Amino acid sequence: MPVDFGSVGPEIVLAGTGMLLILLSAFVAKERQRPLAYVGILGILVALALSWADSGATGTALAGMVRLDPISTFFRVTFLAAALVVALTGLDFVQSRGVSVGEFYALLLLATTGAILMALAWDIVMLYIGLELLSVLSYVLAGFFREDPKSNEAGIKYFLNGALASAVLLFGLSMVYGLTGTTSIPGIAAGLGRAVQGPMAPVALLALGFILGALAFKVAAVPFHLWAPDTYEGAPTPFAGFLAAVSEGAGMAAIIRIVFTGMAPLSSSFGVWIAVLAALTMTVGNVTALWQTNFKRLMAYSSVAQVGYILVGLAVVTREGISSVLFYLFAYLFMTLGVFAVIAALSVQGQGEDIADYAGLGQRNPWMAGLLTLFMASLVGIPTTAGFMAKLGLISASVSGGYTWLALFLAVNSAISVGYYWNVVRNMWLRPSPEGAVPARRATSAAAGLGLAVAAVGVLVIGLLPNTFYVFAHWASFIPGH
Amino acid sequence: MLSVAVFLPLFGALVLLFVPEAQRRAVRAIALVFLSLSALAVLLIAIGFHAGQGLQFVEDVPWMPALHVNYFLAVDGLSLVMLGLTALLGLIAAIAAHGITERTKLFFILFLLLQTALLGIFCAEDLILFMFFFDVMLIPMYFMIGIWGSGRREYSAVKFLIYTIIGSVVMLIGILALYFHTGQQTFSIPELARLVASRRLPVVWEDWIFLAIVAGFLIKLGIVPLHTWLPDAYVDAPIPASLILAGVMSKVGAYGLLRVSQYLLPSAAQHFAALLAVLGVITIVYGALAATAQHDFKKLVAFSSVSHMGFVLLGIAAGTQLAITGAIFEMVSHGLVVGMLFLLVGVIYERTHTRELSRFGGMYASLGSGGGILGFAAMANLGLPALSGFIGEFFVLAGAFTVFRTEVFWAILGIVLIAGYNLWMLQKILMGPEREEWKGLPAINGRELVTLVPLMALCVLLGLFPNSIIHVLHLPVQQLVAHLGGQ
Amino acid sequence: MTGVPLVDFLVVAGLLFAIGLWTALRRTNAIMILMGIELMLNAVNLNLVAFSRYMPGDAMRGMVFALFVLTVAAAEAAVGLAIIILVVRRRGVVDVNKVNLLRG
Amino acid sequence: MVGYAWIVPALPLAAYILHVFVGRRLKERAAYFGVVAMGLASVLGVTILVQAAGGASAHVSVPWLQIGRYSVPMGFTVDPLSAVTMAMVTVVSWMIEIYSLGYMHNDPDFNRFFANVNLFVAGMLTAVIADNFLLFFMAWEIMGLCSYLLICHWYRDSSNARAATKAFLVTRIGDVGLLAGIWWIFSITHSFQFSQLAPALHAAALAPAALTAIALLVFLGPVGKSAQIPLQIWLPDAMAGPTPISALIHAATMVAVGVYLVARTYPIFQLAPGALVWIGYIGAITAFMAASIACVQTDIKKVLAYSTISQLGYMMLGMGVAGSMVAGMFHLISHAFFKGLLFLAAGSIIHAVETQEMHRMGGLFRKMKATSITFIIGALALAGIPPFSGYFSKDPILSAAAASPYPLMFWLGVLGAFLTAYYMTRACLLTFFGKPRDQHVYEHAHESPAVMTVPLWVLAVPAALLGLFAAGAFRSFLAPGYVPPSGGPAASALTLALPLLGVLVGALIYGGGRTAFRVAAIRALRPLYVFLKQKWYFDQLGLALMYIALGVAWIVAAFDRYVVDGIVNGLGALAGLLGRATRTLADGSAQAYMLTLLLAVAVGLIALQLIGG
Repeated sequence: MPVDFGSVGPEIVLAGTGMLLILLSAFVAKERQRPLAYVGILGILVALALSWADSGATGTALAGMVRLDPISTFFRVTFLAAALVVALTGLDFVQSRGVSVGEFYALLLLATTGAILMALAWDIVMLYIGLELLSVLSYVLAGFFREDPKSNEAGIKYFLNGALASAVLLFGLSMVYGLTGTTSIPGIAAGLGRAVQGPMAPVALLALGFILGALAFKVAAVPFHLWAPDTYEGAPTPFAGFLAAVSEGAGMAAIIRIVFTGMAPLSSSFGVWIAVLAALTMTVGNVTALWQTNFKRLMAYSSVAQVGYILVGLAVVTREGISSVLFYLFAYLFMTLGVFAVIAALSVQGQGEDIADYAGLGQRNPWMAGLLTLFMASLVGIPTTAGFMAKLGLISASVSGGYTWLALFLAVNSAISVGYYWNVVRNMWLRPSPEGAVPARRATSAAAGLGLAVAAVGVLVIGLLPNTFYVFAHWASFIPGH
Repeated sequence: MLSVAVFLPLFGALVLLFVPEAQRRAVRAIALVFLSLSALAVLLIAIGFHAGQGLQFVEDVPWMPALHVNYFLAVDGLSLVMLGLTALLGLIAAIAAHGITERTKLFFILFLLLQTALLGIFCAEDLILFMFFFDVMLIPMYFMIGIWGSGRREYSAVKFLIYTIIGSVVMLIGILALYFHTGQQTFSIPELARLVASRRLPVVWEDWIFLAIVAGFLIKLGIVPLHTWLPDAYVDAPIPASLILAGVMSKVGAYGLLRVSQYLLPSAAQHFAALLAVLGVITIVYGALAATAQHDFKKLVAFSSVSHMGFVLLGIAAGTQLAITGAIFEMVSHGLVVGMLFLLVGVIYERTHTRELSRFGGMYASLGSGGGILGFAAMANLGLPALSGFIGEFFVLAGAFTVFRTEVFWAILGIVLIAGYNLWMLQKILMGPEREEWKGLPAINGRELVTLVPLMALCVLLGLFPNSIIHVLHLPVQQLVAHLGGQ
Repeated sequence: MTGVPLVDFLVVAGLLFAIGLWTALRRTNAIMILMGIELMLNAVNLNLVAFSRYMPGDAMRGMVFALFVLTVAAAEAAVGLAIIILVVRRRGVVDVNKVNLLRG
Repeated sequence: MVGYAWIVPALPLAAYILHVFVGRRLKERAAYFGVVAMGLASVLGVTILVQAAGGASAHVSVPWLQIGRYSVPMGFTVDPLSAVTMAMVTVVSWMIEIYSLGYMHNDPDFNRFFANVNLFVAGMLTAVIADNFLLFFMAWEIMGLCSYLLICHWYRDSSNARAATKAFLVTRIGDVGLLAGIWWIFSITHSFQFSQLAPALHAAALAPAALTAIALLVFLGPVGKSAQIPLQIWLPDAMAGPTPISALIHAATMVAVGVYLVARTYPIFQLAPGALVWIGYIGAITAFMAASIACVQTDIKKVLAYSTISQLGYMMLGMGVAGSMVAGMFHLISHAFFKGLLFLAAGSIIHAVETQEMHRMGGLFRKMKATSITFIIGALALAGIPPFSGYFSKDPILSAAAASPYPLMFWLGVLGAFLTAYYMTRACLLTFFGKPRDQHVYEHAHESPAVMTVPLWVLAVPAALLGLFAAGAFRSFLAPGYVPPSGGPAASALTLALPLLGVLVGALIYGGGRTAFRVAAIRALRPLYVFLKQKWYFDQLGLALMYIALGVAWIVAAFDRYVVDGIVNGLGALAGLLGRATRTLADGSAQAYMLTLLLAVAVGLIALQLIGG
């Protein structure tokens, strides 16, 4: 069997750049590693270009371990775009903390590779490898600031929970293998199709439960979400953004791959459970966020809530549902990374990460405050922003798919979410600056400025001219087996 | 032409971004110029408008073809009237924003944004575009209340925001359900209206969809028991924002009822007509009673506004040509009257720094012609004939009489109460012995008169020659009534 | 070997998984938790290998999967141990429940 | 000329506009324009009356509003009813405006006064010639507004302000009844045109109860405006306004427009005989009750106010029982002249002595001959002593009541007539005769200037002579072929005798300083006296109702604040509480997170096995 490496070119470039960076950072002094970040960014750009050029390709590669199809292409592009924004906006932050930029970017690129592999996987072994690549590097990234006790704590908590979830996932996967005798996802689908007819159907459901639980952990759905706030708060800010945009997306991709495609014969079972999960997740995420004082922790709960919204699209189990999920993920990446970019940029300028520290920002730094307001409006789902169009898609899918009650849940939750998103906005514009607030410094580095601009333009363009993106998401939402 | 009118203010806002904050006069002047230009565009549209035709000035281009959403703007008589009101009150509110001396630039940027959203709502003929504008207006209003407001401004602002968002998301669900259940892959209001005749929707669905859509509009309209955001927002907002809130934004709810729920879901509208009528009457009486018990001038005006919106709802629910025409007239008239009242609240507050009614007294002489204008406004508010408010209420109730007789009799109780609190307010503020502390207050000045006199003049003109706007309403109302299957 | 039925393997694997789980949830020492999780992974491996042995058809897949799990678990354990050591060094505790700066 | 009748209201309206826009600059001179305008209007009004008497009539209507298939035209109509009333209104108003030039001279708000008066007259004239309900109602409310504005002309006095508010509110209650009536009629006839209503209603063949309800709703308007029981309570308080206003609005014109409305819509009432009975009773009770209260009033304007209410009651009684509006209308016209005269004369007295308390007057005849004589002429007319006009206008009403099947109405009427004569005698004696009771006031008194006395004389002429010369002509003009019902000679004798008796009793009690007797009488009749002094406790009733309304308002406001708002805030707090609970899940312990994760998996597995399979 010839092994086709051509179709995984982007991943090779990405992983290669990552490894190169590790190598280079061993030879370059920490203070002078900024250029290494540009190398990393270049690597991402090349990967992005390659995957764009390759976007029409369909077929399996790597001996049937990965499959290129619209949806995996979509995820690949999405993750690369997210990684790009993280890389651009995180640079100043990472550098300012006196750690090895090269190592950070190396890990970032490799973790992205893992995420992409999860989306591409056409075999559960590859899925597992991608997942572990992403996870293990994420544990390191979470604890990357070795001198920072919060970062340590984020690392250890994420690690312990993540390892446990991996074990649970593997247990479920082993059962699937036992039931079907194969590790290939289409093979599993076929095998399960036979198994659910026979006496082993309960075992299939058992496997579904394990796998869904473990992936729910990855996307931080309630009640599997508890690691998220601690990790987001403790982890380096750019990585927290990465968690929200890429890691969760990878979880969603894995759900679509293994649950929606591989376990498609059980689709009558999981829709309603995902719906319950969605309702629980958005509600708990939102109400808990109401009490947060740390901005990053708030964003963690926000991402929990957003995952709840996204799960609405999955619960519908229709192509419209998947399409709306993809659109949402794409839109979400810009808004959430935008927020983290602002947090990072301000943090570099010496501002604290508590919401109270944002008081009076509207007068100290109106541009930053304006951008943050835009992202917040998008997270709430107010028109002209991507968030509105994304929510429109979800509601549309759930209404057309017969989940109107879930849409109503979403409505109530949107209103609750105003409570905390707008708390930040209120602090920025309605409150005076606290004593000793950091004075305005408008200038940011070119990289951070570019990253912020990408996020803001993304939010606005998707919000105002969403058609292309809808078409893109719809095209990508075709999944085999549905 | 329509897009020009709608987006001129937004363009102004973009221009303002690059004007330095310190140039307060320039900021204000630029804002006024753009608002005037937009008003001029509306005027040109009005001149070019033919009362005998349906939708005019149509701009219909695909916007999100994948979702069958179009950028579809057009005006009919109803839109035109609302556009006129919006343009006028926008201009007046901007003049009245003279007192905004802090963060002026931000204020006018938000104000212009708001104006674009409001103008957009009234000529959007695509449901998603409508929702788009409907939600966009929240943000500037939030900031206007939150930053330049008074009292519990933060609470009021966020309450306003949360209330309206929940309403609008529920409405969005309703609109999407409508879309999917018609199965025609269009959000265009005229298209959907054409489908109404074939009655494709299952009845149960239509009812639920109707309720979802109406909920959002009733919140906006401030109908009891969904009104509680309204007094807080009206009272704590700065005067120009209160003016827009009460004068234009609350009309969005009524406009939505006419344009969307009643028009596209006529059989559900008939199912729930009695419910809406009862809600309308409750609102009239409840609002009037609550207004009677207020000690705060602005709060009184706020509850009065609630009460008047009850008439609008009653008229819309009745669904007869007379009642609906009356309701629309009442919307316009209330916009003018409540505008005057909020401006006068501002005039008095600026001089006395209080809104406590019990602290006023004998101010007729000290306000110059302001006292007379307040009297005029109160009389207009209580529906004195020959002023515009009368025509609206009269035809709402005359038209509703055939349909909802009992409700009309209850509404009549409201009319008495409305007279009661208005007179009581006049008595408290203008009459009685002159208080020592208010002696020598500056009389009403030219800038304030510039804002008030056009409203007064229009109030009289519309009261004497109501046909001037009713003749353009003829066709849209007739279409609506025909949909509803009524007279 | 052939005398042992598949179900015996599965029972043993299930017991291993349960023991690992118990360890991970009951012991507060981070290292012990890590070991518990490793036990769970071993249970999985046992499963995979047993299935692979008893399955008709493409028998090697399970074995290969188990190999991957072994490798990856080793990497994971290494990273985990590094993180744990870092924490122990900075905080002086190995009890995970005492590492709770972040909460709420 | 009849086709140009719209000019008549337009003239005072023009004067009003002049006052509003340039009044401040012209100072008191602006009022002359109004007086001239009113003079022209009077000439025009009388000319139109003369032409109408010659058989001319006009109906002009222009399209005004089109809503769907309903068209609402606006127009005016000149027929005997409107011609007569218009002539009366113009002349009385003109006289009162002239008089006011003197009376209001040097008032700081002179211009506002004249502006409002002119607007009022314009409104009144519009109402009179209106050919449809809508225009009529608009004018009717404008009148109400002017009444309000003029009652609180001296707004710095809180009691004036309260009186104005009360007047507006109480009449408003009647107005909404009228509105409901208009809507009801419109819902059947699809028209506001007076001329079309009755035929259309007749054609609709409604149930009698519905017709009665409609007619009574319409009648509720006049009950408020014309101060019929139980809405009469505002009119005495309305005396807070300047006295010319009391004469013009609260005696001669506006309060009578309620009666005029009944006359205008009489065909509707004729369709609903049940309603006419109601009208008759309400009129009779009002006539008697107000007369009884007037007997104990000491304020000269209050006496006149109650007498106005009482006379309005007679007009309504006439509407109710006479089978035609002509009796009531004639009383309206004659009342306008003599009551206008009485108020103006009273004003002249007040102007002179600066008090309204009759107990501080006395002996003024010697000092104010013209005022006194004209006042007495008015009083005689009011008391119904022949040959003064009041007799001729009141007699047909009472004899119709006697002829009706409701004797109570007649008895209330004649007893009221007796009381009327009594209290007017009392008023005249207390004011003009006897010894001056307050020497200071007496010395200060003087006759008013000619600008005030001339109008008195002008009004005294019709007050005295109208009945004698015009009664028959009036009847044949307004209701040709109408034969008034006769109550028989006994009734006629009573109507003639009781007023005379009233004069006699009044003279006995108040003539020649019999103070001791008076005090004794009051002591003997103490409960009755208190009852009358308290105005039959109607004010208290009204106040109680107002407090109930305010209480309900307060409850609603509190409900809104604590319950409705409370629920909303409570929901918010609930979300917060929920969040507080869910956040305790994240207690910081990694192991607890792991446990939660596994428990969730376990729950999911069990649920999947139980339900999902």
